[in-house]
Amino acid sequence: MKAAIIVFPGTNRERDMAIALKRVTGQAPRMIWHHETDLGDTDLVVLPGGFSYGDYLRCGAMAAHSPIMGAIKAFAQKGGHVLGVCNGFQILTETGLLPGALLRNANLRFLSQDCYLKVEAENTPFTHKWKKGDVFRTPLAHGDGNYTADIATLERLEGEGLVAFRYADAKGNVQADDAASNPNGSVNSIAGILSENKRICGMMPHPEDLVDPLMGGEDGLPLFQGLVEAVVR
Amino acid sequence: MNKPVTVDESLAREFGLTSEEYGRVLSIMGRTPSLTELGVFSVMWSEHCSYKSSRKWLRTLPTKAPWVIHGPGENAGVVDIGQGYAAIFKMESHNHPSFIEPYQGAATGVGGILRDVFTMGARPIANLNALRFGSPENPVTRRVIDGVVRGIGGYGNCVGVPTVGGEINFHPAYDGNPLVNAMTVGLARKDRIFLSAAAGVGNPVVYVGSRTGRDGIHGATMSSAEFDEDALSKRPTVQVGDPFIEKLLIEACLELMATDAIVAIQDMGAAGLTSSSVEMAGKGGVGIELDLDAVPQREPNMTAYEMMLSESQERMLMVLRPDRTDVARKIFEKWELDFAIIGHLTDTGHIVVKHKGQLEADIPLDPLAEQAPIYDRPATPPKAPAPLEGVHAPLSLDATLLKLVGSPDLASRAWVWNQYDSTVGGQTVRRPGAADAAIVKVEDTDIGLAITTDCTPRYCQADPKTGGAQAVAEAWRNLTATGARPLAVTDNLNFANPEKPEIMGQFVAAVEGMGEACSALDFPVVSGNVSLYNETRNPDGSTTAILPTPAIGALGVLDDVNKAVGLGMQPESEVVLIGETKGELGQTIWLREILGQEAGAPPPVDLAAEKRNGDFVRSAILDGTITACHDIADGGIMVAAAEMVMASGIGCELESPDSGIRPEAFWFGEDQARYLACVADGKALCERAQAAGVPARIIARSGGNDLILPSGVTISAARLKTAHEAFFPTLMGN
Amino acid sequence: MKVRVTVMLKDGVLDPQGKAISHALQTLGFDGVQDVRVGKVIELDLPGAKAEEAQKKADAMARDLLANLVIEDYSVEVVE
Amino acid sequence: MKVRVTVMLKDGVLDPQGKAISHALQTLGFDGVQDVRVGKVIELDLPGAKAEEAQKKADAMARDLLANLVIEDYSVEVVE
Ligand SMILES: Nc1ncnc2c1ncn2[C@@H]1O[C@H](COP(=O)(O)OP(=O)(O)O)[C@@H](O)[C@H]1O
Ligand SMILES: [Mg+2]
Repeated sequence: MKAAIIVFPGTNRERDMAIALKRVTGQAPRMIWHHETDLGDTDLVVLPGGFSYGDYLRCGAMAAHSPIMGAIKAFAQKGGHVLGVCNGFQILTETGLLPGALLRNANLRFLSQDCYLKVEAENTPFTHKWKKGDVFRTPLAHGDGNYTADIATLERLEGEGLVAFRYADAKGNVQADDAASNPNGSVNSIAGILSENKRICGMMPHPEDLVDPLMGGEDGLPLFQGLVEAVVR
Repeated sequence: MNKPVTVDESLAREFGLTSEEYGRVLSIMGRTPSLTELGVFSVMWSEHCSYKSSRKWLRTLPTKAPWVIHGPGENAGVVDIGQGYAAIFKMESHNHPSFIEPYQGAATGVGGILRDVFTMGARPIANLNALRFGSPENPVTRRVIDGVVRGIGGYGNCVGVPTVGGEINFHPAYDGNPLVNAMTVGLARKDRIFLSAAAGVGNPVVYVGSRTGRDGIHGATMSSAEFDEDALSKRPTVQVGDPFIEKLLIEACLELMATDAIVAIQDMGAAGLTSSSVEMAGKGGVGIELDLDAVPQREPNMTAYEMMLSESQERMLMVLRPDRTDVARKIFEKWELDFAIIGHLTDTGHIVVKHKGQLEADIPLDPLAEQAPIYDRPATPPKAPAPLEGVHAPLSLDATLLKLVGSPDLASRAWVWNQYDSTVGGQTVRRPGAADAAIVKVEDTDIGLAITTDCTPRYCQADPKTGGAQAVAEAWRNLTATGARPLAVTDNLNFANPEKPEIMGQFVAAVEGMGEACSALDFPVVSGNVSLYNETRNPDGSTTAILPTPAIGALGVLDDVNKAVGLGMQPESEVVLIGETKGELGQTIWLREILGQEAGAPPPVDLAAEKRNGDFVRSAILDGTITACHDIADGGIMVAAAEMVMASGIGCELESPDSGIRPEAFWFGEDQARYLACVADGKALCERAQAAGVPARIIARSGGNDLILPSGVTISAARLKTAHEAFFPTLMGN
Repeated sequence: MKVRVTVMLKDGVLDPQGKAISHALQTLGFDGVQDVRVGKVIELDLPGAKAEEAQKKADAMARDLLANLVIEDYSVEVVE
Repeated sequence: MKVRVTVMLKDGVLDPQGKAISHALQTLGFDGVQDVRVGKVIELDLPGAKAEEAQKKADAMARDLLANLVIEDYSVEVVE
């Protein structure tokens, strides 16, 4: 799998993402500066975490207008695989590649902690290493991760199985009004969603930061392993 | 400042110079200085930049070891960590700004210390912060905590440097003067270190980063003055940080540093353009000429005086090879940062400043530095504390323990560190709370860096010398408890008004204690910062001084990071108490929280025992015998055991000590040089300890999920955690 | 011309900041506050532009960048 | 009564957001934008209060909580 990571001014988790991808592909992903207009030859485009443009105005708003976004939209239109994590997810919603928006965390504080995710959609390129209902641990680190969407969009996401991950407790119980298991207050505890063709995934937590036992575990690894298989197939 | 002002002694005094110092300015200049010149002298000779009260004593600290590459004198200290890498680190205070505007004060403190580290060529890989707040009951404290924690997170999270550790104490002495000490650790190739001494007459002087505004003018002199109610009217000096620009600046500087364009580089910290240009030229023994018309400006009509003294953030000054300025310009343009050639080096030995065709300043650099005032201020040696006598326990052990683990100084800091991104970078091996020191891996190697900050101000207040030594010893112990080999120290010496002999006496004694400990432990000081005048003038004219707070930041190395241990209790283990217990209750948390007294002498520090015990523990960690380790500090043995239980959820049963010491003294005394260690075979470890001359005994066996006291009383890990975790959320309201 | 773009969360989108402020105001003893909404104001200086032109331009900027129409409404006002 | 409190950074205080937005607008092809300043607007609903009273109350709230007078200025406006 050839992967490309997009770097915006203020992106800061591109190296974490590169480590995770290298771990499953054996090869360092390409870094693409946001001023480029061509993605080159790639199977996967990743928008990593960070504070593009300082998160000023709204997270992801300015990055969504970067020159490279045209190429990413075209890539997505042709059925390319795109993963947006944290700031990357925010950028994907700002460009309209994914529906909804990410508001300030409900408690108005930056949150940096481990959370548990329950896998909701199986057999997608991003989740097929898990079974529906599986629970895994992953760090999260964001100030604006409170997912929201209008009712019609929510119904569509839920109805078409486009919710990829939900925040849960360690046992997999989902309870949207419980700050302990749904720390940022997301509607329906939504932590990650998919595009209609299930080739674009946006999520707030950072599976790329839990791919090594030395750092506390490998719970995030299946996402990347799964991508390799899905994309190569 | 567009009205002409008369430069005279009274203006000099307003700028913080004494009459005698102003006399010295006159004799150096041979004429009345211009306003800009007076400004330059006043900031360069401020306590903050000149270390005039502390220099004499700082010189007594040990600064050398075979692994020290650069000690004090550079922007940050540099040590060799093996495999061609160097760690670059320093700690710095932003105390006064953080009281006036907690968010921006703390944020710009983080920004400033980051620049001190990346200016030397290092990628910042970890931040820590040592914080001291007023009484939790004081309503102002909440506002300060909220702003400081948001500010540190807001800046550090955005620049993408993980905040991995720190410490927090509460005491009413900090009510009007909280302490915010920020530390950064960076990583560089050891043959790619950048220094600040300028060289090459004719070489261009280049300004990069944010534009200059009227921010923080006279910040350096303000941080050198005692705080009074007027402080609030000095507010316009508040600087606002832009972490986004800082992030770009880090990337752009590192990209430029990979070329051969840079001759010298220096961040613009306190006293901005003045101190950076004076220091670069002064260190290089050259002259410098600046043309302020070329300085990127944010506001119209700025004067030379304002530009020279502005403390606008996120700016750097560099001397470049003339044939490489285009390479450099391209890099900064790519990162969308201002880049301007604002002058050149000369052979005059003067700093010459021109603006709008006028000569605004012309000062000889040598006298500016060499005749900078140094004071040997009168110091009254601190009185020895009266010994503690006749205290006894009013509460049962279990009630005492639950109260202690929930007390402000011991309660869980998770509320704080959960607002700091501790994993960005993907190299954080031990996050906050997981071990006695944070551990960050050096990417693509097996090297681990262990990092901690420590100081126990209540010990320093009672006995500054012991307190100074204890702070160093505790830092060394915290590194050791992870398996790391302690390498070096940075410090932040926070004290009150040095013009008062008893405060100067505290300072001298604390530095003496630090120095002794650093020597005995082979643990040199490689960088640091001094923050004086930390006191508040009360409405009735009296002053409140902070507790003497020589914060120690320390760094150690693990050649194989896989061997690091954490502090979480391990299953099916015996827990060995290492080090001697006499039951020292003076100045303990127990005494303060349970009996409401701050009394007695702090626990004595025996540096030989410290070294012996620590070296033993480290060797047993590195050979895999010890599987978890926690140093025994505030709260004593029982609190340490409870912390191990809470960290992993695995319980243990404590044995009755049979020591002849009263139970509260045995369990809550704060004797130094001690550790709790999990091992499979406690007896074997004790035998090995005995052979090494190290006191050791089995104190507990792990298992279940409860902490079981010798009395048989059982406290579940969950119940401990509830007591432990309530303090911050309750105080802060969420 | 100076233009002010005010961006507010749409009715129906939860405004945790507003809620927190309302709560804090109560704690401070300010009663009688029923509803608090928090938004952003962006002041743009468009020298040389005439009022109508400035209004139009700001409207375009708001649509393109300053507001996220999924969750926010905006209004544009020429100030001077 | 509805009151609007607008909080802006004081003149001379660095406005990192404004700077970044101005830059982004340029990139998007909006030229002629000279200066951008970003602030907060807080809309308060004070039912029952008369205009003058509402104004006074909001002023006190701004001083006590809504604005950080160290770096911000505010203005109060009764909307309806
Ligand atoms: N307490 C101290 N212990 C050791 N070194 C110190 C101490 N205080 C300052 N230094 C050293 O003095 C030099 C000047 O410090 P400082 O003025 O804080 O630097 P900067 O201008 O980069 O902020 C640095 O090398 C610093 O490490
Ligand atoms: Mg410096």
